[in-house]
Amino acid sequence: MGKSTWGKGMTLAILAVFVLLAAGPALAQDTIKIGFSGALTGPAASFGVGIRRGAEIAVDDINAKGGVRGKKLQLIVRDSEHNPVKLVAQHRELVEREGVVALLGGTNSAEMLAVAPILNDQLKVPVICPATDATKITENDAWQEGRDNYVFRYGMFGRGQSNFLVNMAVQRFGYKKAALLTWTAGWGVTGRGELTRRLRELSTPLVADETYDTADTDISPQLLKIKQAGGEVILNYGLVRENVYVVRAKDKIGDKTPYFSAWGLATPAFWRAGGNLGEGVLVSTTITADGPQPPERLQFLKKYWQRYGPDMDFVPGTFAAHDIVHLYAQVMEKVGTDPKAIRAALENIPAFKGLVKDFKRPVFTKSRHDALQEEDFVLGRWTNGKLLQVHFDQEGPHVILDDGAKRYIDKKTLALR
Amino acid sequence: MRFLVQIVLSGIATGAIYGLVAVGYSVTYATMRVLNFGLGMWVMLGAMVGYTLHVTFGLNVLIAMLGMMTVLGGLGLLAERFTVLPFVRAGSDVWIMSTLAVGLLFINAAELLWGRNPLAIPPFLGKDPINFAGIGIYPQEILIVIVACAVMVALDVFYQYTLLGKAFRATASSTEVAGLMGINTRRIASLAYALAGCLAGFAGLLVAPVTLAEPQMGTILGLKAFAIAIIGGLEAGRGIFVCGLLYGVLEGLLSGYLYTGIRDIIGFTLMILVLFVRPNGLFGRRAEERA
Amino acid sequence: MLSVDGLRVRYGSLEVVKGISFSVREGEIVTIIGANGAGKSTTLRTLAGLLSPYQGTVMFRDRKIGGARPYNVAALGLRLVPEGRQLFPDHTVRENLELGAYLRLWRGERTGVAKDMEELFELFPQIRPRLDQRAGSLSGGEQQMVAIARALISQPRLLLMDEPSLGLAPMLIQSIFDALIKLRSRGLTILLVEQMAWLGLGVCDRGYILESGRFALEGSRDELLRHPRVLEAYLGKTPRS
Amino acid sequence: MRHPAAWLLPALAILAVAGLPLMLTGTYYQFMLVIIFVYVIVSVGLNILTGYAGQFSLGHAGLFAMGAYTSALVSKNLAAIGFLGDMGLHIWIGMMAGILMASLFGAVLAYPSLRVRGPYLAMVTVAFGWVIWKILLEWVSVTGGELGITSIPKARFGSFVLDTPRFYYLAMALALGALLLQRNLVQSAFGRKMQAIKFSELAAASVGIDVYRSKVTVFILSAAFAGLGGALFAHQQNFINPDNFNFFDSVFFLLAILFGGAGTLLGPVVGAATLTLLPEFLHGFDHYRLIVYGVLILLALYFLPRGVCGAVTRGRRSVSRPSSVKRRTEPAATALTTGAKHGDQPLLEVRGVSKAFGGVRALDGVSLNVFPGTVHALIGPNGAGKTTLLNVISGVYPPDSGKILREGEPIRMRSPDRAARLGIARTFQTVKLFGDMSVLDHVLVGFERHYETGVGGALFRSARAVRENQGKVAEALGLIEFVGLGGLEGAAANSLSYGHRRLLELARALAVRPGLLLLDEPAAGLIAEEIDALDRLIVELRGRRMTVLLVEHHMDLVMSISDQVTVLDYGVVIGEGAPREIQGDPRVIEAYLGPSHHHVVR
Repeated sequence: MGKSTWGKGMTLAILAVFVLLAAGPALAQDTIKIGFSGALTGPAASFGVGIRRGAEIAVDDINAKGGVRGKKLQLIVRDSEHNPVKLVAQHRELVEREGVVALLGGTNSAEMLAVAPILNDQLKVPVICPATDATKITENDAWQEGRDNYVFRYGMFGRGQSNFLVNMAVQRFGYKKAALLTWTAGWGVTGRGELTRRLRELSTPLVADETYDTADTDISPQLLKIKQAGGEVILNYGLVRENVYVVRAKDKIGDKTPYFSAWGLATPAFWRAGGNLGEGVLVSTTITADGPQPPERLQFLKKYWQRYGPDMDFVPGTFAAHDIVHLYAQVMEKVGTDPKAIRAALENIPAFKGLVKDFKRPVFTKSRHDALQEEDFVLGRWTNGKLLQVHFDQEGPHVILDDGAKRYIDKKTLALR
Repeated sequence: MRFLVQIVLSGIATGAIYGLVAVGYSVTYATMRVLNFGLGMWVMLGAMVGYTLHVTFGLNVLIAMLGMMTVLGGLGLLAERFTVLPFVRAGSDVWIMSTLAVGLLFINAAELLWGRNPLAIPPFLGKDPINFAGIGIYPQEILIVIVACAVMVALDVFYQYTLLGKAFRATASSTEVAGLMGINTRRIASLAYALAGCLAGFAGLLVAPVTLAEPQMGTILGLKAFAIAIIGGLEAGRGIFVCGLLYGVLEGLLSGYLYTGIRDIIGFTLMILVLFVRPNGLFGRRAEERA
Repeated sequence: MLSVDGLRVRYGSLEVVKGISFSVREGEIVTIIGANGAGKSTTLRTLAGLLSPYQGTVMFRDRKIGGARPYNVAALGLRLVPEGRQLFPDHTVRENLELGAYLRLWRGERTGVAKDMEELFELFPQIRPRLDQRAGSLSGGEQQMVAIARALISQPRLLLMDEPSLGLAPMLIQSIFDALIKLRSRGLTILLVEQMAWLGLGVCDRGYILESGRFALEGSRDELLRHPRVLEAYLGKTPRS
Repeated sequence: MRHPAAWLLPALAILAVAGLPLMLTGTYYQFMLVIIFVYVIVSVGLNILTGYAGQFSLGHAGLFAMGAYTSALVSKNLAAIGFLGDMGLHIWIGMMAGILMASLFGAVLAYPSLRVRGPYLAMVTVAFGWVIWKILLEWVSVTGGELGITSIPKARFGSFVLDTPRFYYLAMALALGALLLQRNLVQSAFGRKMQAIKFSELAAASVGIDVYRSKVTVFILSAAFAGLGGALFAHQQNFINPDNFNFFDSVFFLLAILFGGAGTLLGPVVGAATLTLLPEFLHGFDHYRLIVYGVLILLALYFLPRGVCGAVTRGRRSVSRPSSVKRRTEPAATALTTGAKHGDQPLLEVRGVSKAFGGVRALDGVSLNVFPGTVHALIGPNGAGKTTLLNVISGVYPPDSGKILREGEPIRMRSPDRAARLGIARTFQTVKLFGDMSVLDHVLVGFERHYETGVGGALFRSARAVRENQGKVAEALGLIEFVGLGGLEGAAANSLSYGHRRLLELARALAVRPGLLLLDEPAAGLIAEEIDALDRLIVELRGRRMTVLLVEHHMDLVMSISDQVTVLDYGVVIGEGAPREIQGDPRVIEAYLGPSHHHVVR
């Protein structure tokens, strides 16, 4: 009897502690707060964690140099659990309770589609997305109606990425018959639509349109169907785990069809899990961290390794988050911390030197909320554990190895010559 | 034809794992009318602990397997004692929630201990696929099927020919009468729970070289295995394993000939229909409230 | 050997055994008779550890066993042949016997068990040809024999038997009780619970009549067999007019 | 008389909740509170199903999704074609459609689910939820797949748009409404019926409850609440995608009511609020969130087995309030008027009935006649087949062969509830009562076949239903008085003494207003005084021309009250006649005492 009363009391006490924690007043506003809500747990966690780390490094850099207008920056992070409703709630909380003046976008396109109208109509705080790529996130209702659009992006966007992938495969590599292999979850679905559209625009026949599911551990049936249909190139939209299954199934059935993937595979996690089965996979991305790099990037990488160890989970997002924080700092230094002013100023930045790209043009304009465009994207090739940028010359596509050797890519198998 | 053979072979490999995990459900249900609803997470934990022992510590795979099963068995005994027994004693069925809660703990613990990215465990036999007549299969997949069948046979031998196995079946038949025989039924219940955990972990480590090891790997696998255990009829071990194989092949055929997205829709609808026609599963028996 | 003092047993708020005291001495057969619902089975189930007493003490070979778990009680050498046989229906007859000898086999007495099994086949010759059949497929009488054999093979100090005649045809009842008499002659101590009074009393040394959870009468076999109260306990007093 | 504070407290709570938006600036808290309201509505539905009717569902997220998607799609498409858009009616039509669609799927889910029990039921519901979720993901052309449906119209009346603060009040009103409907339902005849089913389906059927149909009805009701919650959710979020409708959301709903207190009126509120707000409080512990969840679930299950509300209101549970009804002085006038006509034709004829269980012949060609207005006893040694015969007569088991006739008409008894509707009521050898339901509720459940108002009347507490309920309460109090439980009507059945439980079971059977009353060992476990009272009660019933078939071992009782005695042994009738004849019958004596001892002892 005593035991159960005690336990009941304890359970209720724990609850009460949580209530008190929540009711505690928000900290006084002696810092400038930037918010980020995204998946920090669950299957998409590596994206959120990568963004968080990139932003943390940038915040500390800026604070070490005295902050913005004499105030320190502070990053407030929430775990959206890959759930749009949670993300929307957390955006409200970040803005209204924490008083953040700028935001980094989430990790899931659906989340950002859900929150975009709320940011535009109610919260009116700018957000810049480093990761989510559905085209409509930035080209939302407000954008279409010409109202103030608070949603920006500093990463891949669906239309651009698909155009880039298809152009590469069809125009630069010269494949005639394409096959799609996409993930049935959100990102894969939009990618599938965009890729189909671009193939149609280029009048390239789509001979197979296969999908895979989160629970598919063996993708050989799909690959066999593609092979039977005579696909010369496979275009993929998906994430690491499923793609390890894809390259493994390719190995299993001895399939050598060239494999082009969207930026879900632009992360070392792919090589760690897939090993050298990933050799030769081509990935579209905004940035590769391997191979010869400019000094600013190397500096950033060093800081990252010191702080978080050698594994970088989501390279493009981590770099982008770093740039976004600097972008905000630059803007706020100029116009202060009013979110509306920040938003307006973002559309009028003449130039910006980021790690991902050195912008010599306005980063955003009123009609263009995607900082990076098709021509800014790069193709990477997984080469012995490194994602090396693919360059082109008269002889064709090639990569430059660490020792400076130039190796050309065989278009039939994507092997190095 | 090549296509068909390929997907059937792949289906059998997947199905063997489903079957192995599903049998874990029946081990506890048959002895004490309890299901470990978080069993999928035990699969994951088996893969993770196996990764540490085999890859990180570089132990031989058999030793790693034994070590992992010792760890999971111990956890199983603890979990039974603290999260199942109190509720079973109280005669309530909230163990559905408590076993699920333990599963949640495992996911979180795994994320903290092993990170969130998929971990690769090298195949036990060799990583090059075997090719014949254009059909490919990994040695690991063959190993999975053979070992899963072997485990089923071993389990059968245990149940049929060992004294302890007979005591398990006796406890399943009637805890009360088994107690009258001097069988420590309390201990049997704990052992059954631990055995189920071991089986799940074993399946996890066995399958990890093919599926990768990561904190979420058990969620869907556990649910599907549960579905299979139900279709098979919770108490019929062999029936469940056969169901697992069939379900694996069915999945392969569905994604091969229709498309992947529709696989679970058809599979689970079929399961509802099976239960509609046979409320206690394909191989189960009826039970009624007595007047 | 067994002494029960002031035993009370409840199911929830229903008190079924309302304070009974009795004892069983080494080598004797004691019978408890009484109509259905009098509390006979409840008493035996409590002794075997299947139920916990609400009050009272149970001593078996100088150890307190009230409230002990059934497997601990069984380990002390007290064996219950439950009402309605309760074999393991999906096990073979041989397996049922092995499970009866579970503790002995666990201790490694494989040869001893095999020898005792042979002896049991002499007592119940009907069992031998059925050894590899499912126990559930046996007839009621055969099942009862297996149930008794399953208890005997554990070499019990005290055998508790719950209504061995239940649901059996008169011919079979006869052979079961013949076996009991043989067992008594071998010096086995038995506590027998039986609804059929004349049958139960016929084999005992002493008997008790249980009525609504209390002993209405006790005495030697001959006293009880002649007592008019026995009939009344079953068929009631003469109705009022 | 209720204390004024009983009204004051809820009123204050409602006022406080209504005032919250005025105190809290910004939309965050309102947003969270609306989500809580939505979850309260869904949890109320699940509480009715799980807490009150005892049926587990791990697929409620699927029903929730049906409401959300249907409402979103219907209102969006109506808006696109401009139908009724000016008035904003398209949204309300959408919401109605959502509720209907969810109810429809509730029925679709109910039929296969209710054929199975325990883990099988859990699995069917899991599979259902999973299939719905998968369809949402895969049917991209309709549902938008994982990217979901955007720009779902906002709720409005004409140009009066229900924006955040206004929508708050709409959601609050609907949540309160749901709670009110829940209370109405639980306190109605239908509510008592479903709770009875939860505790014992057999006993519920024995008073004429069609268990299967009732369960389907409850499932549909529960689904309707989930549909309403879903529709509301869609119009609050203006965006939906499958992420909020998967297996873990189903677990969430179940957890909410288990934590809050399944089968308590406020459990859904406490559970939904706690579980929705909890993660908001855990920002510092993001990395340990599942561990915190897991530990909390375990602690709650271990220390609060009846949930928070169950722990607070422990032992204070009386669904009907007898005090609000005037007590009738005339005992049991209506309930006991079903006296039989006098006559030579038997009321019940059993003709050559046989029944075997796996090779054992429990009944072997049994025939007997029960004449109206008599007490007929059925005796025999243990295992003779008495209870089996009672079970055959009351429709629990169908006979293998033979016939049962009532007033000369052969009756086909497929189920116990059908027997009850034919006027055959019974009690059970091991008392089967409905857990902690009150004495009064037990008797009210017994009136099952005499209620005229249905679920609709129950939900909305129609005047007719209220009047009918009052009438039944009065009648029930009379019956309670009659069996001698007067003054105990508010007590929980599981707090009664054993003897009182037997009497309560009898009162419940009498509430059926049976033509034939089957009593299975009514005296078992009773003390002498209680047996005397039972004796007088049965005599009184006979005096009122009730026909009783009695299985009993207590021979003093049998011999003193029976008009006729039938003796069964090994499933065969071995004797029949007046008590005095039976006592002297040597075959009967041998059946009881065994073969004469001279055969046995050498």
